[in-house]
Amino acid sequence: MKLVYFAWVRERIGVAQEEVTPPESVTTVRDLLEWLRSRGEQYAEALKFPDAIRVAINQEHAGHDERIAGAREIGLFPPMTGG
Amino acid sequence: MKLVYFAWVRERIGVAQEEVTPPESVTTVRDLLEWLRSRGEQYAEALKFPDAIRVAINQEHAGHDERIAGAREIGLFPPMTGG
Amino acid sequence: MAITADVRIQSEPFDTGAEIASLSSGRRDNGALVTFSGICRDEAGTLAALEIEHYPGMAEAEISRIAAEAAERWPVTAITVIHRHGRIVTGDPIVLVMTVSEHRQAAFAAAEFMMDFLKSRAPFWKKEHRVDGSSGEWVDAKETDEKALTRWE
Amino acid sequence: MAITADVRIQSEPFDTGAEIASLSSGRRDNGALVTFSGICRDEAGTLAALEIEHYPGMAEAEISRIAAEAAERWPVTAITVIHRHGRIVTGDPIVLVMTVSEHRQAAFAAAEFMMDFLKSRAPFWKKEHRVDGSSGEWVDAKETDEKALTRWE
Repeated sequence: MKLVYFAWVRERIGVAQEEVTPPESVTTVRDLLEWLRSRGEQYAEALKFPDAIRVAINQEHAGHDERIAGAREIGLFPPMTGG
Repeated sequence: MKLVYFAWVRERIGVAQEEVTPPESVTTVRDLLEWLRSRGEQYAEALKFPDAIRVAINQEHAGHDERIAGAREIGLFPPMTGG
Repeated sequence: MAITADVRIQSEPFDTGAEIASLSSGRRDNGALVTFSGICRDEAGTLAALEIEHYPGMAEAEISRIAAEAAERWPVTAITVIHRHGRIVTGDPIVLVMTVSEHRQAAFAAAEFMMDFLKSRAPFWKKEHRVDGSSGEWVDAKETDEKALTRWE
Repeated sequence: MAITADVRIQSEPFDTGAEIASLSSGRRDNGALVTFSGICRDEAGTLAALEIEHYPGMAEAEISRIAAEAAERWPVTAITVIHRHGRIVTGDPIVLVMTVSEHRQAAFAAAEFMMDFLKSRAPFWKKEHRVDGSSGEWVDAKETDEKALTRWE
Protein backbone atom coordinates (compact mmCIF):
# COMPACT_ATOMS: atom_id res chain seq x y z
CA MET A 1 0.00 0.00 0.00
CA LYS A 2 1.06 3.58 -0.52
CA LEU A 3 1.75 5.77 2.50
CA VAL A 4 1.73 9.57 2.11
CA TYR A 5 3.01 11.97 4.75
CA PHE A 6 2.36 15.68 5.25
CA ALA A 7 3.70 18.67 7.20
CA TRP A 8 5.93 17.75 10.16
CA VAL A 9 5.19 14.04 9.79
CA ARG A 10 6.68 14.25 6.31
CA GLU A 11 9.63 16.34 7.49
CA ARG A 12 10.49 14.01 10.38
CA ILE A 13 10.16 10.78 8.42
CA GLY A 14 12.17 12.35 5.61
CA VAL A 15 10.10 11.18 2.63
CA ALA A 16 6.79 12.36 1.21
CA GLN A 17 5.55 8.92 0.26
CA GLU A 18 6.54 5.27 0.06
CA GLU A 19 5.22 1.83 -0.77
CA VAL A 20 5.09 -0.55 2.19
CA THR A 21 3.93 -4.12 2.79
CA PRO A 22 3.13 -4.52 6.47
CA PRO A 23 3.00 -8.04 7.93
CA GLU A 24 -0.40 -9.72 8.17
CA SER A 25 -0.63 -9.06 11.91
CA VAL A 26 -1.05 -5.34 11.12
CA THR A 27 -4.83 -5.00 10.76
CA THR A 28 -5.79 -1.55 12.11
CA VAL A 29 -4.49 2.00 11.78
CA ARG A 30 -3.17 1.70 15.34
CA ASP A 31 -1.23 -1.44 14.39
CA LEU A 32 0.18 0.34 11.36
CA LEU A 33 1.45 3.28 13.46
CA GLU A 34 3.05 0.83 15.91
CA TRP A 35 4.71 -1.12 13.13
CA LEU A 36 5.99 2.06 11.45
CA ARG A 37 7.55 3.25 14.74
CA SER A 38 9.66 0.08 14.74
CA ARG A 39 11.09 0.88 11.32
CA GLY A 40 13.72 3.35 12.48
CA GLU A 41 14.71 6.47 14.38
CA GLN A 42 12.84 8.97 12.15
CA TYR A 43 9.62 6.96 12.28
CA ALA A 44 9.84 6.59 16.06
CA GLU A 45 10.37 10.34 16.37
CA ALA A 46 7.64 11.35 13.89
CA LEU A 47 5.04 9.03 15.40
CA LYS A 48 6.02 9.10 19.07
CA PHE A 49 2.69 10.64 20.08
CA PRO A 50 0.29 8.51 18.04
CA ASP A 51 -2.74 10.42 19.35
CA ALA A 52 -1.44 13.51 17.55
CA ILE A 53 -1.44 11.71 14.21
CA ARG A 54 -4.45 12.09 11.95
CA VAL A 55 -5.11 9.42 9.36
CA ALA A 56 -6.91 9.17 6.04
CA ILE A 57 -7.64 5.89 4.27
CA ASN A 58 -8.16 6.29 0.53
CA GLN A 59 -8.37 10.07 1.11
CA GLU A 60 -11.12 9.89 3.75
CA HIS A 61 -10.64 10.60 7.44
CA ALA A 62 -10.30 7.43 9.51
CA GLY A 63 -10.04 6.67 13.22
CA HIS A 64 -7.17 4.68 14.74
CA ASP A 65 -9.41 1.66 15.24
CA GLU A 66 -10.27 1.41 11.57
CA ARG A 67 -9.13 -1.64 9.61
CA ILE A 68 -6.65 -1.07 6.81
CA ALA A 69 -7.50 -4.12 4.71
CA GLY A 70 -7.97 -3.09 1.09
CA ALA A 71 -6.48 0.39 1.57
CA ARG A 72 -4.68 1.62 -1.55
CA GLU A 73 -3.42 4.83 0.07
CA ILE A 74 -3.05 5.83 3.69
CA GLY A 75 -2.20 9.43 4.65
CA LEU A 76 -0.56 10.29 7.96
CA PHE A 77 -0.41 13.90 9.09
CA PRO A 78 -0.69 16.32 12.03
CA PRO A 79 -3.99 17.95 13.05
CA MET A 80 -5.11 20.13 10.16
CA THR A 81 -5.02 23.91 10.04
CA GLY A 82 -7.22 24.70 7.06
CA GLY A 83 -9.29 27.77 6.33
CA MET B 1 -43.70 70.37 15.22
CA LYS B 2 -43.02 68.69 11.91
CA LEU B 3 -44.71 65.38 11.14
CA VAL B 4 -43.29 63.15 8.42
CA TYR B 5 -45.08 60.14 6.98
CA PHE B 6 -43.78 57.14 5.06
CA ALA B 7 -45.02 54.24 2.94
CA TRP B 8 -48.76 53.48 3.29
CA VAL B 9 -49.15 55.94 6.16
CA ARG B 10 -48.02 58.68 3.75
CA GLU B 11 -50.21 57.38 0.93
CA ARG B 12 -53.33 57.18 3.09
CA ILE B 13 -52.87 60.56 4.76
CA GLY B 14 -52.08 62.06 1.37
CA VAL B 15 -49.12 64.26 2.29
CA ALA B 16 -45.49 63.43 2.99
CA GLN B 17 -45.08 65.99 5.76
CA GLU B 18 -46.80 68.84 7.55
CA GLU B 19 -46.39 71.28 10.42
CA VAL B 20 -48.88 70.77 13.27
CA THR B 21 -49.50 72.36 16.64
CA PRO B 22 -51.33 69.85 18.83
CA PRO B 23 -53.24 71.12 21.88
CA GLU B 24 -51.45 71.04 25.24
CA SER B 25 -53.42 67.98 26.35
CA VAL B 26 -51.46 65.94 23.77
CA THR B 27 -48.41 64.82 25.73
CA THR B 28 -47.49 61.33 24.48
CA VAL B 29 -47.12 59.61 21.14
CA ARG B 30 -50.37 57.76 21.89
CA ASP B 31 -52.15 61.09 22.46
CA LEU B 32 -50.75 62.40 19.21
CA LEU B 33 -52.05 59.41 17.21
CA GLU B 34 -55.47 59.82 18.85
CA TRP B 35 -55.55 63.54 18.07
CA LEU B 36 -54.46 62.97 14.46
CA ARG B 37 -57.22 60.40 13.93
CA SER B 38 -59.75 63.14 14.78
CA ARG B 39 -58.42 65.39 12.02
CA GLY B 40 -60.27 63.78 9.15
CA GLU B 41 -61.17 60.73 7.14
CA GLN B 42 -57.70 60.01 5.75
CA TYR B 43 -56.07 60.29 9.15
CA ALA B 44 -58.69 58.01 10.73
CA GLU B 45 -58.08 55.48 7.95
CA ALA B 46 -54.28 55.70 8.01
CA LEU B 47 -54.05 55.37 11.78
CA LYS B 48 -57.02 53.12 12.56
CA PHE B 49 -54.77 50.38 13.92
CA PRO B 50 -52.44 52.45 16.11
CA ASP B 51 -50.46 49.38 17.22
CA ALA B 52 -49.34 48.96 13.60
CA ILE B 53 -47.81 52.44 13.56
CA ARG B 54 -44.11 52.82 14.30
CA VAL B 55 -42.86 56.17 15.54
CA ALA B 56 -39.60 58.08 15.57
CA ILE B 57 -38.99 61.23 17.59
CA ASN B 58 -36.19 63.36 16.20
CA GLN B 59 -35.22 60.41 13.98
CA GLU B 60 -34.92 57.88 16.82
CA HIS B 61 -37.34 55.02 17.45
CA ALA B 62 -39.85 55.81 20.19
CA GLY B 63 -42.57 53.85 21.98
CA HIS B 64 -46.18 54.98 22.10
CA ASP B 65 -45.81 55.96 25.76
CA GLU B 66 -42.99 58.37 25.05
CA ARG B 67 -43.56 62.08 25.69
CA ILE B 68 -43.42 64.37 22.67
CA ALA B 69 -42.47 67.58 24.51
CA GLY B 70 -39.57 69.24 22.71
CA ALA B 71 -39.89 67.07 19.60
CA ARG B 72 -38.87 68.94 16.44
CA GLU B 73 -39.76 66.10 14.08
CA ILE B 74 -41.97 63.06 14.54
CA GLY B 75 -42.07 60.30 11.94
CA LEU B 76 -45.03 57.92 11.57
CA PHE B 77 -44.71 54.81 9.46
CA PRO B 78 -45.57 51.10 9.12
CA PRO B 79 -43.33 48.33 10.44
CA MET B 80 -40.05 48.55 8.55
CA THR B 81 -38.87 46.16 5.86
CA GLY B 82 -35.21 47.04 5.57
CA GLY B 83 -32.29 44.91 4.49
CA MET C 1 -14.35 49.11 20.03
CA ALA C 2 -14.23 52.69 18.89
CA ILE C 3 -14.59 52.18 15.18
CA THR C 4 -16.76 54.27 12.90
CA ALA C 5 -18.87 52.35 10.47
CA ASP C 6 -18.97 53.44 6.83
CA VAL C 7 -22.72 53.83 6.24
CA ARG C 8 -24.05 54.84 2.83
CA ILE C 9 -27.65 55.25 1.66
CA GLN C 10 -27.77 55.56 -2.11
CA SER C 11 -29.84 54.81 -5.16
CA GLU C 12 -26.85 53.71 -7.25
CA PRO C 13 -25.70 50.07 -7.41
CA PHE C 14 -22.55 49.15 -5.51
CA ASP C 15 -19.55 47.01 -6.36
CA THR C 16 -19.01 44.43 -3.63
CA GLY C 17 -15.61 43.44 -4.98
CA ALA C 18 -14.40 47.04 -4.85
CA GLU C 19 -15.75 47.44 -1.31
CA ILE C 20 -13.93 44.30 -0.19
CA ALA C 21 -10.72 45.48 -1.83
CA SER C 22 -10.91 48.89 -0.19
CA LEU C 23 -11.42 47.40 3.28
CA SER C 24 -8.77 44.71 3.00
CA SER C 25 -5.99 46.61 1.24
CA GLY C 26 -3.20 47.81 3.48
CA ARG C 27 -4.48 45.79 6.44
CA ARG C 28 -2.42 42.84 7.60
CA ASP C 29 -3.91 42.26 11.03
CA ASN C 30 -7.36 41.03 9.99
CA GLY C 31 -8.00 37.37 9.48
CA ALA C 32 -11.68 37.42 8.59
CA LEU C 33 -13.92 39.38 6.27
CA VAL C 34 -17.63 38.59 5.93
CA THR C 35 -20.02 40.10 3.41
CA PHE C 36 -23.76 39.76 3.21
CA SER C 37 -25.49 40.84 0.01
CA GLY C 38 -29.26 41.11 0.01
CA ILE C 39 -30.66 40.69 -3.48
CA CYS C 40 -34.08 41.55 -4.88
CA ARG C 41 -35.89 38.22 -5.38
CA ASP C 42 -38.41 37.74 -8.16
CA GLU C 43 -40.85 35.82 -5.93
CA ALA C 44 -41.38 32.93 -8.31
CA GLY C 45 -41.38 35.19 -11.34
CA THR C 46 -44.21 37.48 -10.21
CA LEU C 47 -42.11 40.47 -9.16
CA ALA C 48 -40.46 42.87 -11.61
CA ALA C 49 -38.96 45.36 -9.20
CA LEU C 50 -39.14 46.86 -5.74
CA GLU C 51 -39.53 50.56 -5.02
CA ILE C 52 -37.70 51.23 -1.78
CA GLU C 53 -38.70 54.27 0.25
CA HIS C 54 -36.55 55.45 3.13
CA TYR C 55 -36.51 58.06 5.88
CA PRO C 56 -33.61 60.34 4.88
CA GLY C 57 -31.40 61.22 7.80
CA MET C 58 -32.91 58.65 10.12
CA ALA C 59 -31.89 55.77 7.83
CA GLU C 60 -28.19 56.72 8.15
CA ALA C 61 -28.55 57.45 11.86
CA GLU C 62 -30.33 54.21 12.71
CA ILE C 63 -27.94 52.01 10.71
CA SER C 64 -25.01 53.79 12.37
CA ARG C 65 -26.55 53.02 15.77
CA ILE C 66 -26.96 49.34 14.83
CA ALA C 67 -23.35 49.20 13.62
CA ALA C 68 -22.11 50.88 16.80
CA GLU C 69 -23.97 48.28 18.87
CA ALA C 70 -22.38 45.47 16.81
CA ALA C 71 -18.93 47.00 17.34
CA GLU C 72 -19.61 47.12 21.09
CA ARG C 73 -20.53 43.46 21.18
CA TRP C 74 -17.82 41.95 18.96
CA PRO C 75 -14.18 42.88 18.29
CA VAL C 76 -14.63 44.05 14.73
CA THR C 77 -12.13 46.41 13.15
CA ALA C 78 -14.27 47.70 10.28
CA ILE C 79 -17.91 47.78 9.23
CA THR C 80 -19.41 48.92 5.94
CA VAL C 81 -23.14 49.10 5.25
CA ILE C 82 -24.59 50.21 1.92
CA HIS C 83 -28.37 50.31 1.60
CA ARG C 84 -30.04 51.31 -1.64
CA HIS C 85 -33.33 53.08 -2.16
CA GLY C 86 -35.47 53.81 -5.21
CA ARG C 87 -36.41 51.33 -7.91
CA ILE C 88 -34.48 48.05 -7.80
CA VAL C 89 -35.11 45.36 -10.38
CA THR C 90 -35.07 41.68 -9.48
CA GLY C 91 -31.63 40.14 -9.34
CA ASP C 92 -30.02 43.43 -8.30
CA PRO C 93 -28.46 43.97 -4.88
CA ILE C 94 -30.32 45.99 -2.24
CA VAL C 95 -27.99 45.92 0.73
CA LEU C 96 -24.38 45.12 1.56
CA VAL C 97 -23.12 44.49 5.07
CA MET C 98 -19.39 43.89 5.45
CA THR C 99 -17.52 43.15 8.66
CA VAL C 100 -13.81 42.69 9.31
CA SER C 101 -12.25 41.12 12.38
CA GLU C 102 -9.24 39.22 13.56
CA HIS C 103 -11.41 36.14 14.06
CA ARG C 104 -14.15 34.56 12.02
CA GLN C 105 -16.77 34.19 14.77
CA ALA C 106 -16.82 37.93 15.48
CA ALA C 107 -17.08 38.83 11.79
CA PHE C 108 -19.95 36.37 11.23
CA ALA C 109 -21.85 37.32 14.38
CA ALA C 110 -21.58 41.07 13.79
CA ALA C 111 -22.82 40.71 10.21
CA GLU C 112 -25.77 38.52 11.21
CA PHE C 113 -26.68 40.84 14.07
CA MET C 114 -26.71 43.85 11.77
CA MET C 115 -28.81 42.14 9.13
CA ASP C 116 -31.36 41.06 11.73
CA PHE C 117 -31.67 44.62 13.02
CA LEU C 118 -31.69 46.21 9.56
CA LYS C 119 -34.74 44.11 8.67
CA SER C 120 -36.93 45.43 11.50
CA ARG C 121 -35.29 48.66 12.66
CA ALA C 122 -33.87 50.46 9.64
CA PRO C 123 -36.50 52.85 8.24
CA PHE C 124 -36.99 51.42 4.75
CA TRP C 125 -40.21 50.22 3.11
CA LYS C 126 -40.59 48.12 0.00
CA LYS C 127 -43.37 48.40 -2.54
CA GLU C 128 -43.85 45.71 -5.15
CA HIS C 129 -43.98 46.30 -8.89
CA ARG C 130 -45.46 43.20 -10.46
CA VAL C 131 -44.49 41.60 -13.76
CA ASP C 132 -48.07 42.07 -14.99
CA GLY C 133 -47.57 45.84 -14.81
CA SER C 134 -49.64 46.42 -11.70
CA SER C 135 -48.23 48.32 -8.80
CA GLY C 136 -48.57 45.84 -6.01
CA GLU C 137 -48.67 46.03 -2.26
CA TRP C 138 -46.30 47.32 0.33
CA VAL C 139 -44.28 44.35 1.54
CA ASP C 140 -45.47 43.32 5.00
CA ALA C 141 -42.97 43.10 7.81
CA LYS C 142 -42.39 39.46 8.73
CA GLU C 143 -43.04 38.26 12.22
CA THR C 144 -40.04 35.95 11.83
CA ASP C 145 -37.84 39.00 11.31
CA GLU C 146 -39.12 40.57 14.52
CA LYS C 147 -38.58 37.29 16.37
CA ALA C 148 -35.04 36.99 14.98
CA LEU C 149 -34.08 39.91 17.21
CA THR C 150 -34.80 38.03 20.42
CA ARG C 151 -31.76 35.80 20.03
CA TRP C 152 -29.51 38.84 20.52
CA GLU C 153 -31.07 39.85 23.84
CA MET D 1 -30.63 19.86 -1.78
CA ALA D 2 -28.88 18.33 -4.71
CA ILE D 3 -26.49 21.08 -5.56
CA THR D 4 -22.86 20.58 -6.53
CA ALA D 5 -20.41 22.87 -4.82
CA ASP D 6 -17.75 24.60 -6.91
CA VAL D 7 -14.56 23.60 -5.07
CA ARG D 8 -11.17 24.85 -6.24
CA ILE D 9 -7.73 24.25 -4.74
CA GLN D 10 -5.21 26.59 -6.32
CA SER D 11 -2.03 28.54 -5.68
CA GLU D 12 -3.22 31.62 -7.59
CA PRO D 13 -5.06 34.47 -5.86
CA PHE D 14 -8.79 34.78 -6.45
CA ASP D 15 -11.09 37.71 -7.16
CA THR D 16 -13.97 37.70 -4.68
CA GLY D 17 -15.89 40.34 -6.63
CA ALA D 18 -15.74 38.25 -9.80
CA GLU D 19 -16.84 35.14 -7.89
CA ILE D 20 -19.81 37.01 -6.43
CA ALA D 21 -20.74 38.34 -9.86
CA SER D 22 -20.57 34.91 -11.47
CA LEU D 23 -22.82 33.36 -8.80
CA SER D 24 -25.39 36.13 -8.71
CA SER D 25 -25.71 36.94 -12.41
CA GLY D 26 -28.73 35.45 -14.11
CA ARG D 27 -30.27 34.36 -10.81
CA ARG D 28 -33.39 36.16 -9.64
CA ASP D 29 -34.61 33.75 -7.00
CA ASN D 30 -31.89 34.20 -4.41
CA GLY D 31 -32.21 36.77 -1.69
CA ALA D 32 -29.01 36.22 0.23
CA LEU D 33 -25.34 35.83 -0.63
CA VAL D 34 -22.70 35.45 2.09
CA THR D 35 -18.95 35.44 1.59
CA PHE D 36 -16.22 34.64 4.05
CA SER D 37 -12.66 35.58 3.16
CA GLY D 38 -9.86 34.24 5.33
CA ILE D 39 -6.83 36.47 5.14
CA CYS D 40 -3.22 35.81 6.13
CA ARG D 41 -2.62 37.80 9.35
CA ASP D 42 0.78 39.25 10.17
CA GLU D 43 0.57 38.21 13.85
CA ALA D 44 1.55 41.59 15.25
CA GLY D 45 4.12 42.18 12.53
CA THR D 46 6.17 39.02 13.16
CA LEU D 47 4.90 36.97 10.22
CA ALA D 48 5.98 37.56 6.60
CA ALA D 49 4.13 34.71 4.89
CA LEU D 50 2.59 31.29 5.30
CA GLU D 51 3.55 28.24 3.29
CA ILE D 52 0.43 26.15 2.92
CA GLU D 53 0.82 22.44 2.24
CA HIS D 54 -2.16 20.34 1.22
CA TYR D 55 -3.11 16.75 0.43
CA PRO D 56 -3.88 16.85 -3.31
CA GLY D 57 -7.03 14.96 -4.18
CA MET D 58 -8.16 14.60 -0.59
CA ALA D 59 -8.37 18.39 -0.13
CA GLU D 60 -10.92 18.69 -2.93
CA ALA D 61 -12.76 15.55 -1.80
CA GLU D 62 -12.99 16.57 1.85
CA ILE D 63 -14.13 20.12 1.10
CA SER D 64 -16.74 18.72 -1.29
CA ARG D 65 -17.97 16.42 1.48
CA ILE D 66 -18.20 19.38 3.90
CA ALA D 67 -20.12 21.41 1.31
CA ALA D 68 -22.48 18.50 0.61
CA GLU D 69 -23.20 18.23 4.33
CA ALA D 70 -23.93 21.99 4.48
CA ALA D 71 -26.28 21.67 1.50
CA GLU D 72 -28.06 18.81 3.28
CA ARG D 73 -28.60 20.90 6.39
CA TRP D 74 -29.63 24.24 4.89
CA PRO D 75 -31.55 25.20 1.74
CA VAL D 76 -28.66 26.72 -0.15
CA THR D 77 -28.74 27.03 -3.92
CA ALA D 78 -25.03 27.49 -4.58
CA ILE D 79 -21.73 27.03 -2.77
CA THR D 80 -18.26 28.06 -3.88
CA VAL D 81 -15.09 27.27 -1.95
CA ILE D 82 -11.64 28.37 -3.09
CA HIS D 83 -8.67 27.34 -0.93
CA ARG D 84 -5.17 28.40 -1.83
CA HIS D 85 -1.92 26.55 -1.19
CA GLY D 86 1.74 27.50 -1.55
CA ARG D 87 3.33 30.69 -0.29
CA ILE D 88 0.86 33.38 0.80
CA VAL D 89 2.11 36.73 2.06
CA THR D 90 0.39 38.56 4.90
CA GLY D 91 -2.63 40.54 3.87
CA ASP D 92 -3.44 38.15 1.03
CA PRO D 93 -6.52 35.94 1.01
CA ILE D 94 -6.21 32.23 1.78
CA VAL D 95 -9.75 30.97 1.51
CA LEU D 96 -13.12 32.04 0.15
CA VAL D 97 -16.41 30.45 1.14
CA MET D 98 -19.50 31.74 -0.63
CA THR D 99 -23.07 30.59 -0.07
CA VAL D 100 -26.30 31.61 -1.79
CA SER D 101 -29.81 31.01 -0.51
CA GLU D 102 -33.29 32.39 -0.64
CA HIS D 103 -32.97 33.40 3.00
CA ARG D 104 -30.22 34.99 5.02
CA GLN D 105 -30.14 32.56 7.95
CA ALA D 106 -29.42 29.59 5.69
CA ALA D 107 -26.66 31.44 3.82
CA PHE D 108 -25.00 32.56 7.07
CA ALA D 109 -25.30 29.19 8.80
CA ALA D 110 -23.97 27.21 5.84
CA ALA D 111 -20.95 29.52 5.50
CA GLU D 112 -20.13 29.37 9.22
CA PHE D 113 -20.55 25.61 9.27
CA MET D 114 -18.18 25.17 6.34
CA MET D 115 -15.53 27.47 7.82
CA ASP D 116 -15.65 25.60 11.13
CA PHE D 117 -15.13 22.27 9.37
CA LEU D 118 -12.48 23.58 6.97
CA LYS D 119 -10.36 24.63 9.95
CA SER D 120 -10.15 21.15 11.49
CA ARG D 121 -11.06 18.71 8.72
CA ALA D 122 -9.67 20.05 5.44
CA PRO D 123 -6.17 18.60 4.90
CA PHE D 124 -4.09 21.77 4.86
CA TRP D 125 -1.11 22.68 7.04
CA LYS D 126 0.46 26.07 7.52
CA LYS D 127 4.13 26.77 8.08
CA GLU D 128 5.26 30.19 9.22
CA HIS D 129 7.86 32.33 7.47
CA ARG D 130 8.97 34.99 9.93
CA VAL D 131 9.82 38.61 9.16
CA ASP D 132 13.33 38.04 10.57
CA GLY D 133 14.01 35.58 7.74
CA SER D 134 13.76 32.43 9.84
CA SER D 135 11.50 29.62 8.76
CA GLY D 136 9.22 29.25 11.72
CA GLU D 137 7.06 26.50 13.08
CA TRP D 138 4.12 24.62 11.72
CA VAL D 139 1.01 26.37 12.98
CA ASP D 140 -0.60 24.33 15.75
CA ALA D 141 -4.23 23.34 15.43
CA LYS D 142 -6.30 25.29 17.91
CA GLU D 143 -8.37 23.50 20.48
CA THR D 144 -11.00 26.21 20.05
CA ASP D 145 -11.33 25.22 16.39
CA GLU D 146 -11.92 21.60 17.34
CA LYS D 147 -14.46 22.67 19.96
CA ALA D 148 -16.25 24.90 17.45
CA LEU D 149 -17.44 21.74 15.68
CA THR D 150 -19.48 20.57 18.65
CA ARG D 151 -22.11 23.26 18.14
CA TRP D 152 -23.13 21.62 14.86
CA GLU D 153 -23.73 18.19 16.42
